[in-house]
Amino acid sequence: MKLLYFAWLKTKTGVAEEDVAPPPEVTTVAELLAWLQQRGPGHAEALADLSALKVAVNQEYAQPGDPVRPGDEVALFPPVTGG
Amino acid sequence: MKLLYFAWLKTKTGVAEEDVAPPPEVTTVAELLAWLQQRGPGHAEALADLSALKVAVNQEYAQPGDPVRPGDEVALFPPVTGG
Amino acid sequence: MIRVQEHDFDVGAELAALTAGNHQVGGLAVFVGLVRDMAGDRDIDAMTLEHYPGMTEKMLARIETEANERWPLEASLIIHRVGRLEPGEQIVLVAAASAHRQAAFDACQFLIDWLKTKAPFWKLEETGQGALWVDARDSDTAATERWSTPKKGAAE
Amino acid sequence: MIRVQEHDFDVGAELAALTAGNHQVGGLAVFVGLVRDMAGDRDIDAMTLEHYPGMTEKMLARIETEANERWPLEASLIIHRVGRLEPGEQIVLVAAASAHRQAAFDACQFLIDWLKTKAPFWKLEETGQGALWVDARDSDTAATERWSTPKKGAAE
Repeated sequence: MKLLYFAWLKTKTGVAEEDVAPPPEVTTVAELLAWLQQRGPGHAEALADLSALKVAVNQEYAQPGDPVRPGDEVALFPPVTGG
Repeated sequence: MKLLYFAWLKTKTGVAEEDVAPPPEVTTVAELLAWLQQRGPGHAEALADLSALKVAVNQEYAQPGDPVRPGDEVALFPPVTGG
Repeated sequence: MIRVQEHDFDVGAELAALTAGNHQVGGLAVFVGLVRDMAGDRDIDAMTLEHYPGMTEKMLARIETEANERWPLEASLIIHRVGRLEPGEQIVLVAAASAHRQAAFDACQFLIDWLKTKAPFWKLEETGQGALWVDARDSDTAATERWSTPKKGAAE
Repeated sequence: MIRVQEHDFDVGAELAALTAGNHQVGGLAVFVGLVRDMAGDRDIDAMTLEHYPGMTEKMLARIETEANERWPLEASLIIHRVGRLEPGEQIVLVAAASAHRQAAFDACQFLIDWLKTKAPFWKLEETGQGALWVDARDSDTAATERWSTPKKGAAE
């Protein structure tokens, strides 16, 4: 599974992109986020407030209950501020 | 008093501009229009439907009861269609 | 700034000049009116825009002033052409620049709505059935009325 | 048409190309977003626009499609820049052309409102206090919500 981090998610985790292999019990966006919070202090800080976080799975906005699978591209980012 | 006609008011009266000297009892826009209806067949036709007419006195929109005086510039035109 | 002119205008150059050097502008809303080749079911070969010199400029200036009183604008612009125009040609340009986009959008709509019902311009269309003076549209009056407030209006 | 690019755009040329040869266009509504030199009480020296390549284009295309489904548009355009921009520089251009002006205005506002809350761009401001990621504004969310309908939205 490919993870992408943007804006301050990237600054806090210290990575723009990483390949991860979560355990098989991680099947939803919410479960993935909970698993990522344990990945290290940078991830813990970046993911401390999940209400400030947007998730896209395969470039589509996703909700906590949406499924994630091996091979998916999952992006984590704050609310967008373009325009 | 200087009268100006625009759009189809000009076409129907046959004049773009004319100097007139209405009698002293013509003191309002409504009285001026009534007097102009008698000025000839072109004017009668142009002024047949006063509801379709806009009037400006000295380049300000005017209502039927507003005063007109010798020396005023009075313009008659249909509702505007610019833009 | 307001201008009434026969010749065409360069939208890019006008907008660049409008905001040049002003770094308070966050949003610029613009409307360009163009001559269509149809109106209802009539083919339009061309149209001629007549106006009331003197009163036109006075009304446009007043509409612009009113917009600047209602919204915090950094800059505003109205350019309206007169004379004979063919389909595809530009008729009017209105623009409003503000720190924030909603003020720019609202002011821009206000400028064109009021222009369309208050500024003394008239369109004569050349059609296959001859020359026809365009009738005022009820929708334009309705568009203007949404901006009316208890306070004294800018015109009429 | 949508484009994401680092280099600047020429508003006049883009708009001319958008309506060239289409004589059904009666009104063209345009919004240009510019970099301000202040945000709140912070002086902005520059900003860097980051985005999510791939998803950005997908979202912009979907927003444009949605606008074309909601309004009878003759043409539409979204150009958004990325990279480092200084105050006064152009960030975004959105434009909607229609036979009638209200459709053009509504579609143009819809395009920028949705872009601001759905397209994955993020602004990093360089200020005297260091680099700050811009917070999303509640007013942008509110601006988007006015376009929501019971039907399925274009994004999120």
